[in-house]
Order: sequence, then structure tokens, then C-alpha cells
Amino acid sequence: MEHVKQFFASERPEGLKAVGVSEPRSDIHGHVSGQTRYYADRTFPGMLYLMMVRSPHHHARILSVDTSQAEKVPGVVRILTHKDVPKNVYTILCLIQVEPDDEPCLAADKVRYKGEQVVAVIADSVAAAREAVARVKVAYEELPAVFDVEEALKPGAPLVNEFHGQNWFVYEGHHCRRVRHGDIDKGFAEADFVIEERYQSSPIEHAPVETTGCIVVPEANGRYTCHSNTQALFFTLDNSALILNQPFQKLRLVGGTVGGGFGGKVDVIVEPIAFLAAMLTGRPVKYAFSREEEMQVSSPRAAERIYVKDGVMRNGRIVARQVRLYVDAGAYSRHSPYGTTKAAAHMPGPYTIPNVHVDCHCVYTNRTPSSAMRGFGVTIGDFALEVQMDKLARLVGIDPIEFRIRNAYRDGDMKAHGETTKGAALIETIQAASTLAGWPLSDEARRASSTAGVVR
Amino acid sequence: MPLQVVRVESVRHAVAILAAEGGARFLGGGTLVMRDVNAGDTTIDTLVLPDGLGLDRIAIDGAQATIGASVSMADIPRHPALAFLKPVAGAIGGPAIRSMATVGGNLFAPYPHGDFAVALLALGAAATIEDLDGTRTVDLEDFFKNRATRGIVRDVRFVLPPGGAFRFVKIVRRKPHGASVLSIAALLPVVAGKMSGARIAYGAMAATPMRARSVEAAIEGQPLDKTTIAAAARVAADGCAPLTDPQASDWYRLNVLPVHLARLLAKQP
Amino acid sequence: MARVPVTFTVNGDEQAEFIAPGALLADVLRDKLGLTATKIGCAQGTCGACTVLVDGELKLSCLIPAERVEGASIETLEGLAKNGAPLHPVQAAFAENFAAQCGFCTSGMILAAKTLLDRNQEPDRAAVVDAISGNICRCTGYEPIIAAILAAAAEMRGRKSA
Amino acid sequence: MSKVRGRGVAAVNYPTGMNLGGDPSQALVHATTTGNFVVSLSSTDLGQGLKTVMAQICAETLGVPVETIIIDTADTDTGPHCMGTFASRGTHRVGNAIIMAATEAKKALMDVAADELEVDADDLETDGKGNIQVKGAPTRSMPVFQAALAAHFKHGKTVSGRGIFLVQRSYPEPETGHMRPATCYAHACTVAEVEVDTETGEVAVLSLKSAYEVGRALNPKMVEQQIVGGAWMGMSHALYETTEPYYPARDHGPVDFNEYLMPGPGDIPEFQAAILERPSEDGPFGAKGVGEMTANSPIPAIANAIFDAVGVRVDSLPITPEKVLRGILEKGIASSEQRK
Repeated sequence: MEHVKQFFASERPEGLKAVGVSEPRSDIHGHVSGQTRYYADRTFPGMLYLMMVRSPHHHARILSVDTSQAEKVPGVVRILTHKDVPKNVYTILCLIQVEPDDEPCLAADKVRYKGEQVVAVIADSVAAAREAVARVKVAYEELPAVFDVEEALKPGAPLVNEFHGQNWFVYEGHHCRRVRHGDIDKGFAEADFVIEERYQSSPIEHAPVETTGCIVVPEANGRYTCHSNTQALFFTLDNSALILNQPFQKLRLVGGTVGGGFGGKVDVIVEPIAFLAAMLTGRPVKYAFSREEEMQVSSPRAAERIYVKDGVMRNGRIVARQVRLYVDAGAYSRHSPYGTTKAAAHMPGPYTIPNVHVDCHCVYTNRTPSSAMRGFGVTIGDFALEVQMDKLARLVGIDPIEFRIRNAYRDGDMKAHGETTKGAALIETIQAASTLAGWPLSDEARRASSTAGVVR
Repeated sequence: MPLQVVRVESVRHAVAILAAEGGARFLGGGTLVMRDVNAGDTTIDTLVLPDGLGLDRIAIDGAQATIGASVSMADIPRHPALAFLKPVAGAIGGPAIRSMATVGGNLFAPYPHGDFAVALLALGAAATIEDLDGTRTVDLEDFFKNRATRGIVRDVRFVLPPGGAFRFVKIVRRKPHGASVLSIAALLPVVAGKMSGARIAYGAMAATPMRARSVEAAIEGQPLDKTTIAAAARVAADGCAPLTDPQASDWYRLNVLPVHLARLLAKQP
Repeated sequence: MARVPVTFTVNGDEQAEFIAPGALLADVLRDKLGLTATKIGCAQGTCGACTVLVDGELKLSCLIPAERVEGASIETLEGLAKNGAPLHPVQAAFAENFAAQCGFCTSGMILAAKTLLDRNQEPDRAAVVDAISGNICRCTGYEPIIAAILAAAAEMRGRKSA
Repeated sequence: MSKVRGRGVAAVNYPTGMNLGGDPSQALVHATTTGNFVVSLSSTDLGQGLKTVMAQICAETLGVPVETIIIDTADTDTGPHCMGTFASRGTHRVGNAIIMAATEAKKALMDVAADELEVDADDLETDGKGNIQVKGAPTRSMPVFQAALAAHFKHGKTVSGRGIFLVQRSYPEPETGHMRPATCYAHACTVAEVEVDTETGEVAVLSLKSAYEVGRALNPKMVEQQIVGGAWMGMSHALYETTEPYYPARDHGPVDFNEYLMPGPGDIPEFQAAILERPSEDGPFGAKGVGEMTANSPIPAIANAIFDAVGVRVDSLPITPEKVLRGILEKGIASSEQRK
């Protein structure tokens, strides 16, 4: 790895001692010797195992739940349904005032995606829990399901989530998160060329080698300690307390050493139900996703559909960019309303474009709820924008690197979301990459700078 | 419910348990059955161990090879007479999987797995199966028509191919090892410059490993030149009915099969 | 519940336990013996985190009923630098080459690498790649792991010739 | 066999933090009586190495050796509030909180040392090696150990500090979307080189050559870890990964690591990287969050390289061999034809 010092040298203070140094990782000896302790590397006497009865349907009404045969399985200690959860319906981001509560901890009247949690079985062995899961009988009436984001927005589409009342999240009265900058119609009218392209992604799993899980242990003082691999301890504590209707001080989260996260461990799914199980049984309870659950039931990165319409001049200046973006949130909000706003804020990418019009939709469908993942709200948008940039460059016959530098944001430029650019370094980053890759640049591109303004 | 793990004295004893107990499974390396147990298959209540039954032997008698069902993929290339199968055994998975996965188990591997069985099919192998009725030999092609046996595969037998006559390719998404997009094994004996007794088998081109009869017919008696290879590629997909799975769609498998077949046939041995 | 006795050797120490019938070797190592370097990442045989050595052969301990290894000799990562012994060259090379992030795959990776180097003192890149091909890492992009194993091989050759 | 090479580029920026929710994190720092410093946090290390870098930040602020820093994190009983580890916020938010806490602790330490050395606290500095000395007169010095000991047993003072870094929540203006979504932005540019098999649609990534502007590389080798792992994940997203291979159809969802496709150790391209540093105004020593960004630029760079190679645009992820092959067949590119 090469350290390129030529750029921004005057902005870097010298004389640092402890930072800027490749100190060995403080955890590395633990990793290579196997002594690093993850949440599951603890055993507790009398520990119980929680396993979940899940929906086999994408969308169905629950007609009845019969746990009687499961209760007879030797080793089964307790079976939980939605009736056991004090505040069953929640939404993770209620902590930052996102509304409405839209997701049951355990499904009550309906299931809205395949794999949804319906009944929790708690037993003294994994084998007994499995056996009991197989013996829980849930009767369903299947309902029409919707899997396409644009279909879901059409009138007459099956309603996924009654807590919202429509298949999209409402942003302060709007059906999408909007960004408006300049005059988009004027921009397209001025442009020498206008193209519109469609981009699509599929859901992506975080796939950490350690699956999501926790162990909740009742303490002698009446409190409950949750050993968890959550990425956000207080988010988990606070949401759990609200769901359980317990004073916050009764719960304690311990964690901090996680076998990979990538955003997959910010949802609060396993902990509340494990807390409840420990409270109702008085014994330590472990609830960990199997690999199959991690792959198919835990939140993936949302699939996105993105339409990008651009107006570009012959000289390579982009004068208008209109983005219609659909986040496939799946059946419940989780972090998607936030990610959709983050996606809107990211548009039109690190380029200065005078006329920008962005509509980002957070859409509910009958698939596994999506949530945060590395690059949340940005990764798929960048795919669309940067493929679009390649198409535009070819359209106007300009080298794709030169084309990017020509449109790159510079200090002082106004962004579509109303902030003035500062600290820009896109141009220099591109220049360094072109040097590394042996990609020839024109003198003009080589001289360009994020700190020297240009006349647009 | 609680699993019981049973050691047996003989294959006959194991066969008796399997016949008597619906929930009993005969373990190979564990890569299939134990996975099912871990995935919550509550129909399994008894695991019969194959260890100590002498099923882990490789016997070479002249050109006749007999490989015990418990021989692992790691064992195969260690035997000098079976070194030609290293590309097959080595493609089954990483080292840990190879030291567990067995020749017998591979015959039961679900789609798209079972690449060693593909090689055996091309080699014209037969399986020795012991069940309550005794011991019988079943040609692998027949075996794949109905794998639901309560018997136990003791070994597989085949005639060692002439040097350089065996070729294999496995197409995977994840390298170096992954599940099959498809695999092709080819036995290509040459007599007087022409194909004589050629056998071609595919993996993942149907629900089970299969013979490519049209291809065999197209090359038999021909020199393996460009014309023959083109003719083989044209009929490559005859009789194929691949499935769609996370590795690839049926469309993709059908479309690239002729390409990979042609490349395999054109490969310099 | 019924318990069955098992006896085997782990990292040179004889162990005798009463276990639930059918209990996985991985669970016995972790929960009974406290040897938690062995991780369970899938219980399907597809991630390699539970890799151990059984009688010198790499195996996946999540697919082995513990009763099957009665009398066998098991090696886990804990056995590589036991009781404060210096790190094995593979462990040291993983540390020096920043070849771990979350650390969850590291145990299986190191055992796979060590087994390779026990058998092949001069592995090329392809041999290293094959050796770790059954072990999933989601953090590192594999490159630092490959580099660490090649560095360990060089180090071990150096020690031998010294 | 027909293999064609192509090259593509992509450039991105990436926001640090989650301003749109309000973004606080706290840290507490206190000296032990023997001159070690405990940093109390409730932040999580996912493997990115937070514990190491936070110790470096604390050591730099205090001017003491990094090995005298003890990171005590991730217990809600003892660690002050942290929003969590996500949104590339850990280094930036928690690092800033530690700087604030360590600065307060350092002042308390220096006040004690000033009394002991009978000088003005403003005339003192730490030497990074465990000593406090008079500026310009390093012979007049005392070990941090002695100062910490004196603080507790002689002066009756704590050597401790409280730190918080709060980014006020930005509420988007509903009509225009005007907002402050992040505090600073990191940058990346990747040039990808691929080889496409025109008969099978298979894509091999030959190299990923990238530049990253990270504000300040607090631990360069750990930045490199993020870069290499992130580039691999980007390549994986581009060509392999999905839980729904036939989206929007829900069928054939992978359930294991055989079915969930990611590049294996045999698919690794040549990685080359260059690091640039334009310190952010509000980052700890100028650092920005880079963990997430590193996965982003390779994806479109690979897509563009595929087009460069075979003239096929696959605008849906992942770019599977099937999609590439369908594109090639639609374009009627004969398998034997050489485009380049």
C-alpha cells in the first residue's frame, strides 16, 4: 500500500506519535491463539435453547396456533406466543422517533414474509427444541403476496403492512424522500443529450462467519445480563426494555467482541425474545440464528431499483440528474426508512450538477425485511451512478476518468441537499488511482484540483 | 429424539438395523447425514457408524479397481493407481471435506453435488450393495435410476482406464472449490487413432449424474479432431434436464455445456 | 437424560466425559472441555470454522458425533501453543501479516494452514489456496491470509536450515 | 477459447456517521494510580479493530505510550452511551469523544505534575514515552506514573476526563431535502481489469487498483485491512452475492456457504492501493470513516470493465455469468470473434 503524500500536505499537521503508526492489533494474540471470547464461548449451568417456529408462507393469515403436542416433548420448558410479549409491536428506530411501530416480535394475526417468527420454543437441549418446533401446529390462510417494488406501489396491490396502511413509508406527508435542487425541467431542456437508464440489485446477506445470537442470564439481584454480538448495545437494551415493558435498569448488555457484523447485527431481533424467555423461565437462555436463518431470515441489504435520467452537454458537463430510487424494505421498516433518506442525501453522487431531482421510495413487500449493511443507502446507488457515468462519458466521447474529473465536486460547490462542499478530494483520489493503474490523463485533468475553483 | 450412535460388527448387522429402524441412517463421512441432523431432521434417530467394517480399503487387482465405500476423497490420490482421479477427488471440497467425504457417500450426494460419482459413471463402475437379500452388483447407471435403497454400498468397482484416457472438468463459481455448475468426466480410449469405448458422464445436467449417450455415439470410432468435437458439442445437451439452483439456471447449464465439453475434448492430455 | 461415556485425547491430554448421545464433537470440545477456539459458524460443513485434526487429518467437528472419535487423538488450535509456549510459526505469521479481523475463522484457517505446512514445506500459492479453500473468511479478502501462510512456510524452512 | 480483457473505472465518496438520527457517543478516561489509562466505552469491535485504534487515539492525546492504555468496552453497566458500530462512525465519533475525555484527564494530570515540579502547567508536556517534562528543559521531568500516584495519594485529585461527541440531528426539509447528512466525506477511486470468457460469460477480475482518501490513516495496516477486505466484498457484490438469485422471484434462496456465492481464495485479483490524506476538520486527527466505502467503488468499476471488454451492459447485480452470456448472445458476438 502506497502512501501518496503529494496532495494536501499543508493541511496535515506533523509530529504525531501514536497515530499514523501500524500498531499491532491489540486483539491479534487472542485471535491466533483462540483465546478471544465471543458471546457464545460461555456456558451457563442449566442453559436453555430457544428455537423459532417460522412462517412457511410469504403472506398469510394465522388461523390458529396449537402448541399442545410440542409442550409434551420431554425437555421443553416453555413455549411463547405473541400473547407473552408485553409490547409485541415495535420498530427499532422508535428510539429516534421513527413511526409507526410496525413489526411484531412474534406474529399475531398475520405473517408478512417467509421465515417470520411465530412461536418460540424453549427447551433444555437443542434436540428437544427442534422436536418441539416440528410439533407446533399453525394453521394459515394464504394471502396474495407482492414482491416487486413498483407493483407494490400500484393501486390494488396486496397490502403488506397494516400498521402503515399503504405499501410505502411516509416522509412528512410525502410518499418518498425528496431532494430538489435547481430546475430539473430547464436542465433537461438545455441538455444536448438526455438518457434514462434502469438499475437493479438483489438482496445481499452480510454473511458474517458468526451468526447473530445472544445468551440472557438471570442475575441474583433480579437483573438480566444479555451476552450479545449486537453492533449497538444501547439500541438493543433500550428497545428490549420497551418491548418487555421493563425498567431500563433491569437489563444489561455485554458484548463488544463480534465475529463480523457488516450491519447484520444492528437489528434487535434475538435479544428481546431471549430476555423474555429468561424472565419467564428463570434460567439462562440462548437464542442464536442457524446459518440457514442467517441467510434467509435475518435482514439482508435491500434490493434497490434505481432509474437515473441525465442531461449532459457535448462538452461533458452534466446539467441535470433525476433519480427515482426504490428500496425494497421487505415486510417491515427496521432501518430502511433511514437508509432511504441516506440514499437521497447521497444523490447525485460526488459531482456538481446544477439541476437535481430525487425521489427515494421506501417500499414494503412480502420478503424478508431488509436493513443496514456496509454502505447502507449508498452502495447500490453508487453502482447505478458510476455505471451511468461510464455510459455518459462514452455518449459524449470523453475518457471516463476525464469525464469524472470535469464534473467532480470541488470545495465551495453547492450540493443538491443544500450544503456547501468542503474537504473535497475526489479529483486527487482519481488522479492517484489513474497513476496507480497507468491510465493516461490529459494535462488539464492532471492540473485539476478540489481546492481550485472552476468556472462551470 | 435423542440420537443414538451405534457401532456394528458387520455390514450385515448394519443392514439389519437400517431395515428395522426407519429412523436409522448409515454414516459415511457425515457430510450429508450429520448436516441433516444439524438442520433439524427429526426423523433421524439412529446413526450407524461405518468404522471398523473394512469398508475403507482400496484393492487393485490387475486392471480391476475396488474402492471401499468408506474410502475418503483424501485417500484417493494417495494411492498410486488412483492418482488419475486426483482432479476429481481434489475438486470435492476443501481438505477437511475431502478427508471426511467418502466414495460411497458421494453416490448419494444431492444435486448439484456428486462429482466423484460422475467420474465413476464415466469409468463404467458398478456398486456392490448389500441388503437383506444379500449382496449384488449394480451398474451405476441403474443405481442412479433409483437411489432409495435400504441397503449399504460396500464398494465400487471399475476397470482402470488406459493412461491418459481419463479427463475431468468441474465448473464452479467459487474457486478453487465450490458446488458444481456442471461437471464432465470422459473416458476416451484411443485405438489406432480413433475413439474406442468412449464414455462421457455429466454432473448437474440432470437430477442425478448421467451418461451422455449422444456424445458417446458422436465420437465413437472417430478421431478426436475438430470435426468430431464439433459434432459432439452439437449433441452435448441431448437428454439433459438440469435444475435451476443458486449456482446457475437450467438455461445457463444447457448453454455452456457444449462449450465446456468441447474444451474438455480438445484438451491436450 | 441418558449419557454415554467417551474417552479421547485432546491436545495430548486424555479426556473422559459423559455426553448426550449424538452430541457433536464441536459441542463437546467447546461446552464440556472449554476449548472454545473451535467455532461453529454453520453446522453444515460449509464454513470451516469448526476445523480440528482427528488422528492427524483435518475434519469438521460440527459433523462428527463425539462417540465416533472414541479413542482418537484430537488437536485444536489450543494445542498449538499450549501452556504459554511460543506461538507456532503459522500463528505468528497471522499476527505479523494482519491476517485476521474479526478472528472467527482464524482457528480453522490456522489449523488448515498448519496441516498444509506439516506435509508440504514448499507450498506454492495454489497449494495455499487449496489448503484454505474450505474455510470461509468474510473480513480479510483472503489475500493477507495467503500471504501469512506463505510467510510462515518461508520462516519454517529458514528454521529448519538454520 | 475466447477471453477478452477490459478495464473500467469508478469514483465515489462516502459519508461518515448518521447525522440524520443524531449521533452521540461518549467516553470516560481515568488514570490508574500507577499511570495507566482506562478508556471506558460501550462501543463494539466487529473485527475492524476499534479497540486498537481507540487506544492509539487516547495515547496520542495524552502523549503516553499506547501500551499504557486499557480499553474497557461494551458493557452497558460500565461504559457510557454509544449509538453503536455502524455508518462508518466508530473511529470518528468515539475517537472524538476519547480526545475530549483524554484532554480533560491530561489537564488534571498536568496540574498535579505542575505542583510537583513547581512550574506552570502550561509549560509542561508529555514526551510520548511515559514522562512529563518542562518544555524546552526535558531534564526537569517526572514519570506519568509518579504524577498519577501523587494525584491519588497526595493531592486527592482524580486524573480523569469525560468526553462526548454529538452531531446534532439533521432533519431533512421535507420539500427540498435540504439536510446535513454527514460530517465529512471519504473518497475512493478504483480501476478494475477483468477478463471475460465470451463463450461462457464467466468474469475473472484480474486486478483492482484503487486510491482512497481517508482523512488520516490512524493505523495504516488496519486501513489496508479495510481496503483489501472491502475490495474483495465489492468484487463479491458485483459478481456473486445475493440471497435471491432470481429476484424478484423468491425461489432458490441459498442457505449455506456452498449456495451463497462469494469469491474464494482462488478468485483473488491483484490488489493495489494508494492512500491519500486530506484531514477532515472534525475528525480525530483528521480521520474519516472508511470501513464501508472500500466495498463501493469496485462494483461499478467491474461492471464498466465488463462493458469495456465485451460491450455488454449488465445493469443488475450480481453480474452473473448467465447475465453476461445472455448479453453476449443478444449482441450476436460470435464466440471466435476477437473484438480487440
